[in-house]
Amino acid sequence: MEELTNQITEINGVLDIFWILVAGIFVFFMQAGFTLVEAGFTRSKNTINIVMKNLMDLCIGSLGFWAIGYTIMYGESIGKFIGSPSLFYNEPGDMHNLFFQTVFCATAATIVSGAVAERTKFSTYIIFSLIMTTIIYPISGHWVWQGDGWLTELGFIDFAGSTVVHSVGGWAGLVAAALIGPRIGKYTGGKSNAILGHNMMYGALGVFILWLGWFGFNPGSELAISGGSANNVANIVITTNLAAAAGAVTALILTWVKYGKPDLSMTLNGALAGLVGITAGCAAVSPVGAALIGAISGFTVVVSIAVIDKNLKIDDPVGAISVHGVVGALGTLLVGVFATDGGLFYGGGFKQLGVQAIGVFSIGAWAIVATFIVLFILKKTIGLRVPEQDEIKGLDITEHGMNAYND
Amino acid sequence: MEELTNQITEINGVLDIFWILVAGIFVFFMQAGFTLVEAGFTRSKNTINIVMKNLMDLCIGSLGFWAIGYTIMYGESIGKFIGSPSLFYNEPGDMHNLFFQTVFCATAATIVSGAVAERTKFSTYIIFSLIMTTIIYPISGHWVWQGDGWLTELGFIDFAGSTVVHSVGGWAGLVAAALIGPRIGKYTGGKSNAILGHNMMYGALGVFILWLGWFGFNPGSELAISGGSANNVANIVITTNLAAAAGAVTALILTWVKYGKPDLSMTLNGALAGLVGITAGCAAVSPVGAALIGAISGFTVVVSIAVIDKNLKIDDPVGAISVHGVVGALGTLLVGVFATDGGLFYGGGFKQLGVQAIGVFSIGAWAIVATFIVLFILKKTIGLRVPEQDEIKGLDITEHGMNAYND
Amino acid sequence: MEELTNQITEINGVLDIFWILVAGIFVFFMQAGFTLVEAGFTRSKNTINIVMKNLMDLCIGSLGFWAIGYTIMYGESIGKFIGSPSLFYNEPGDMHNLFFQTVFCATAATIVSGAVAERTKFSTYIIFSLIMTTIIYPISGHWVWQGDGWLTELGFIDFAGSTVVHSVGGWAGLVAAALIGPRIGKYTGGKSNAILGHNMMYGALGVFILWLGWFGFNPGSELAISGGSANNVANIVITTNLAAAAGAVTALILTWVKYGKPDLSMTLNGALAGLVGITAGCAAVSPVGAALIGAISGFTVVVSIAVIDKNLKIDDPVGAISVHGVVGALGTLLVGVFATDGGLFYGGGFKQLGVQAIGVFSIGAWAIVATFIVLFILKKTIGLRVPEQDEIKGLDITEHGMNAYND
Amino acid sequence: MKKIEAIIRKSKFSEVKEALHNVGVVFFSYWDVTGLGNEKEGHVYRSITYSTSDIQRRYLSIVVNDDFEDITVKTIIESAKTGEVGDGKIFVSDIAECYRIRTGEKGGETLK
Amino acid sequence: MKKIEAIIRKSKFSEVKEALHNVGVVFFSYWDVTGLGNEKEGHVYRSITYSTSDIQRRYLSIVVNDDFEDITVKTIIESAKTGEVGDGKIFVSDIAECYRIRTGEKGGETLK
Amino acid sequence: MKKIEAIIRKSKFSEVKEALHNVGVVFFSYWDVTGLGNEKEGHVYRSITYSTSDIQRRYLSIVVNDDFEDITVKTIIESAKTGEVGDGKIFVSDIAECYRIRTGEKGGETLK
Ligand SMILES: Nc1ncnc2c1ncn2[C@@H]1O[C@H](COP(=O)(O)OP(=O)(O)O)[C@@H](O)[C@H]1O
Ligand SMILES: Nc1ncnc2c1ncn2[C@@H]1O[C@H](COP(=O)(O)OP(=O)(O)O)[C@@H](O)[C@H]1O
Ligand SMILES: Nc1ncnc2c1ncn2[C@@H]1O[C@H](COP(=O)(O)OP(=O)(O)O)[C@@H](O)[C@H]1O
Repeated sequence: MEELTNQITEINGVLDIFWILVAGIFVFFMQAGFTLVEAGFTRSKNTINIVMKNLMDLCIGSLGFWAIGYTIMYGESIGKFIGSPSLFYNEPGDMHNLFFQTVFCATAATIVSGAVAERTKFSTYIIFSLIMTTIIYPISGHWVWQGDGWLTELGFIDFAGSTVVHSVGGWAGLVAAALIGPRIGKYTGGKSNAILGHNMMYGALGVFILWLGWFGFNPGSELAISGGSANNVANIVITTNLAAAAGAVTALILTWVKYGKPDLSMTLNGALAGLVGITAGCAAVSPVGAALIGAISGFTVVVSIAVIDKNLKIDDPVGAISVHGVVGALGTLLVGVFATDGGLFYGGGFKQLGVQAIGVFSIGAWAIVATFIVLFILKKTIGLRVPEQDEIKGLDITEHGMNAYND
Repeated sequence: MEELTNQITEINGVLDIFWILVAGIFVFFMQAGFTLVEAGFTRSKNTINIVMKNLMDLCIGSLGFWAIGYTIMYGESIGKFIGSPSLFYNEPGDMHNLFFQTVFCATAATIVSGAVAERTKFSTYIIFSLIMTTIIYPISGHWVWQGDGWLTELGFIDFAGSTVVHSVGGWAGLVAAALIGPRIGKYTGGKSNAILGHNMMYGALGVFILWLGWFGFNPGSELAISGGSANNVANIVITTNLAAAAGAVTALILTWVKYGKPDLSMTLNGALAGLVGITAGCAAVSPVGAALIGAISGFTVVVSIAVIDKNLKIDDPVGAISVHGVVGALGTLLVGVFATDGGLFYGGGFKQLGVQAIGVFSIGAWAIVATFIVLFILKKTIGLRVPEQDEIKGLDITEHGMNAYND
Repeated sequence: MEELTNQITEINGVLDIFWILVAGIFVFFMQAGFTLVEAGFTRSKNTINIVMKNLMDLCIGSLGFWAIGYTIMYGESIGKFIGSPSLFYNEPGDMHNLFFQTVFCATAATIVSGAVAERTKFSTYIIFSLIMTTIIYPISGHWVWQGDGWLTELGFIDFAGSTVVHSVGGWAGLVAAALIGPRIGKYTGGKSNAILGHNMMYGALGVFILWLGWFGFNPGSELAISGGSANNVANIVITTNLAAAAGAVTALILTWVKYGKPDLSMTLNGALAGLVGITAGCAAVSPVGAALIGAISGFTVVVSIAVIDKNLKIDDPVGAISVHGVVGALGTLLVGVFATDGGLFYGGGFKQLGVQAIGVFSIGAWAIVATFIVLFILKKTIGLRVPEQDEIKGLDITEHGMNAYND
Repeated sequence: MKKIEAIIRKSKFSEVKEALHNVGVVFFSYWDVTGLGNEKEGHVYRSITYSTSDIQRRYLSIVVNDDFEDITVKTIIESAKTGEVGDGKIFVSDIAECYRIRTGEKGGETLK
Repeated sequence: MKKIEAIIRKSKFSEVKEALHNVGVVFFSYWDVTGLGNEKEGHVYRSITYSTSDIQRRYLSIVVNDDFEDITVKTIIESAKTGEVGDGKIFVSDIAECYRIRTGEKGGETLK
Repeated sequence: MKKIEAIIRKSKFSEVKEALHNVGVVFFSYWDVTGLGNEKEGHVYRSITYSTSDIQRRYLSIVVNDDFEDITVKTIIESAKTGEVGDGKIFVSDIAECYRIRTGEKGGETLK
């Protein structure tokens, strides 16, 4: 009898590991999605450079997060702020978690590459990427997801990482894009110029792949599928899908009304915004709530991209700051509004919303300050930007000695 | 003891949900496959438009099917013909089914976009897509898959939707392509002209992705994996794979013999035809039967594309009518021939074949009539086609204000 | 009670089948990855031909391996050297294995297409592919994986096929590339000329897809996930990922140091080398061991590509011989060094290493001799190469009557 | 012999080609260029409204014998015209000599 | 009327375009070509070190009235120059006649 | 100075390039064009048999001093010829002036 109970417990454990691995594999594939979106939304002369950055932050993240980052994030808590680091993690019964967290970490890192595309020195990016995946991301991640972190204790809800992953990446991107400065020709005579992406099909394929990956990202963050979790996972799949759809439709309508034509690149950003926006609350809101969060996210991203580009004059070629930073923060706040248990619209008052705001703010501050310090030092030492002539010629030929497209 | 039995039952439930979700995720990815195939098989000046249509029918389908379509399809049957509609479906223990059915619905919708590519008004397509996913598809789906539908009762077999999904999409595409008319320059002086697809690599990648997605589509339609279903699922994976392979090889040989050179675009269509053809009978036939169905489908699709294009003079840029409509119907009929239980070749006589014919015919009629009415109204109101000059310039620049490819 | 025990046994069986199918689906997708890498690394005028070859070896492999290859590999052993063949395999409880092994077989076949790209006759390739998937691969596979093969009995370890799959493909590619000879213009005046790949984005996307597929390839080769296997699978996911990352980083650094610029195409090969290198030992080594194997593989592939190209003057457009043949063999040997149980570095002495060497050598010899015989006969009959003028014009237009890219 | 270079709207190409064909001008070469001229196109990309005069055009290069000059020019003007700004230009210049590679022969005969 | 053909570095194009604009030369056509000249670029691809003189260039074709010839040439030389080998060439030739398709009018007026 | 424009088969390009190199013509520009001529290619696409005379060609533009005209033309004819219909054409015209951007110098010297 006990034997049987043990076996059943073991089966449930197997199911959870199985699901976490499959979900992690889908999340892994998001790297291809990011690469395609970023390459598609930028000029062909910088394609190899973008691929290289995305590939390298995955590789460096995989190695660095395993080597030290994972324990900084999930090691025994030191004062609720940081985990006890240890080297080269190797805990036989926990490797599925290491994998799942690794691909999340790589996601946070790769977001930055979009915001700084087409002008950043490759070596500088590599160094930043290493610090991002081993220090910046793990520390704030610890606050929320380790279990003993100070934000967990406050009751902060960020189920799958609208803030922990996306807005950390987004804010780091904001600081980086601002410090590095706009691409040559982006702003002339106080006017923002359009620099067209070179392949919209890549952008679209990338978004399809990201959307697919998000079915690992959000539902996988249940970190289980046995027992009652199965239905939770299914719920999350639905909220995720509805938010993405609503985000895309909203962005489509908004650009159609505002600019006269339905704009593909904004609609794609709208879908991504819906996905980022629902990430925090995917397990806490109803399908209707999810659709609304998606719609709000889609609306916000269109406005935010315009404001950051034209008013703040920060050059973010792919909209990473808006999609991941702004909408990531917004989505986290909206949990306080739409959570069926404790949300403002469900009679929960402002309490949860307040906690959400604290989390969004403190993690944002951390990401901004940490990134600023790192990049400031890099700026004073090896520099952030490629030489002007290299930028004009394109980073592919100058940094990597080859064009992406040939006969 | 009972406790243990309950736990085991729960585990089996978890397994089924888990599998349905994973399968659904693979089916979701088919959207990317359709987009790539359609874009690759058409001209570069219409790429953004094609992406937009595919993206939007997914989004609209996701929202519309959840909002009302799912209950029209699966709600309590009203006279065996339609489900009782209710709004914004939210049944905590059933969300995995909603997801799986949503991605099927999106598939049916997206098939149409291929048949009408390169000339259809975007707004018209959007409206049609909404009606397709909330009314046309759910109603005929109800007849077969709800359990109480009139075709179910007759004994009609369409395991994964050769007819319910594919041929509905294909027939809708037929009516739409006929009503909208051929692309400018397609037929001159009574002759059919070749209009080359702009990127065969997209076409091929799309087919690989679709093939992948079909491993969710067919085996997932078992709607379970626990107990004996596991072996059924594995069987279906094999029948699906063999039919695709046989379809591609047959199309290759046929074009090689008939036109002197092995034609990639037809071979790709052959693989898809094999997949569509086996969809109805994937669980009912043997591996040998599957390979034969695949071969027949591959053969048929090559002939059908030629006849529709050159004899009927209906302009279907990607072959959607033949692949999904004709072969979908054929595959459904072939169940009556190759089903190891009840098929003509297995001593079952003509009974099953007759039932299959009734199903194929009635659902085809429904799809054709319903599509005709909707498009006829749209034709008289907002119109179906873009202006001639816009079509010549390309829909990307005229409908969406941008080219897909830039420097 | 017994009933319950049976049910639990059944559930474990379901879990294993489920996992094998999902893993197999991921492996299937590697075909798309290979196609993209090969097409991206070669010239645009041969794209259709490359797609066709990859598609066809999948199709022919699927049909041929089912028709006879599977039983040659896994049928009852005849003298430890070959399985008892039987036609059209159809064992209801074993179809998941047939599927998993089919996609492995297709992988071995498809490797060759890269090495012989841009000059080989399509019909010749098709015939070779059929022999490869029905005879060459199954026979050596039998030695290692059937359970009674002579190499199994020796204690040879090749968990997921560094040698059984990859180096068989690689050595076949070596013989084929050498027999067919270099592309026109590759070697002039004793100098090796660069022939640039036409689309690095395809190459990168292909590598991401292959990496994804490897999460089915290696962990799936556990052939179970129930019970203790779950943790094994998770371990393998980690070793696989770390080796890939280390391979890419090492290749990046090496090309950066050696040639002055970080070269994308070599870095991509480095990631693949890491994956191939870890394939044999993924279940036998620690994470640190995996990272080291990956690094050694990444280093080796860069050197090997240079040597094969410039010293041996064998023209391998995509580096398939080095990635799959050389690194496949190396990775298999390294199991004897890094296996935590019995490896040289873990106090196990040279015994395992010796056994590994026997396996690597004997399988390599088989692949080389068998391929040589087949190609020699084909050379004397229908010929191996396309006519010179066809090669210059490009195989797409001459062999398939169409260009891959149009307006 | 004259070389007639015409820069036309891409969307007018098939009409021009057919018209030229009808008057017996069936030998020429063409490629795509970007043209700057009077025409401006307004676009929006990611919320930025911009107007560009860098517009895709098709460039036709036709070498004809002198007696074909007028009909060629006339035909292009008629078939490429929409009346809107941006219809393009035609430039005529002299060709000193002309060879057919296949035969090595030279002179106006090679243009027939 | 003169046709001024300039083959310049792609990376200098926006400067040249702006400079021409400033002197009132706003009508022209351009496309990308590969140029062989004195300049060589060294590359490495998959361990093979090679040097190529097949370098991507931009080709500008500008038809102007005779009085614009000098200023156009001068402007291009100034704005396209880096002083390194590979800056490119300018070729000037005669145009016999010139038409505006939109109106059918001909002569130097059409270039304004 | 002469401008020699040659429209050749793409598949003959490397031979032509090498042949020109051997006679000392190492400066030129080239790009891909579509040519309409006597040659027709038959194809099948998705069951439709069609024949097209829109064939991809390579366009070479070579400016040389007058004394190089003959050898350049001769070399191209020899190296680009297959004897089949579709080998292409060579057109020669006058260049009035010529500048090297890097130095600003003008005249035939810049072509050496
Ligand atoms: N002087 C010129 N030199 C070269 N190309 C020119 C010249 N003028 C016009 N073109 C080409 O003709 C195209 C159409 O010219 P545009 O001025 O826009 O229209 P229109 O001729 O109707 O006034 C331009 O985009 C450009 O490609
Ligand atoms: N005689 C020529 N005919 C046509 N194009 C030429 C000629 N000479 C140079 N070019 C073009 O100009 C480009 C630059 O010439 P190059 O000789 O490299 O530099 P520079 O003019 O500074 O010596 C070449 O790549 C080629 O495209
Ligand atoms: N009059 C012309 N003007 C411009 N290009 C031409 C002309 N005649 C031929 N060509 C170019 O030369 C190519 C080859 O010519 P074609 O008539 O097919 O062969 P051939 O010269 O051997 O008779 C054509 O495709 C076209 O690009």
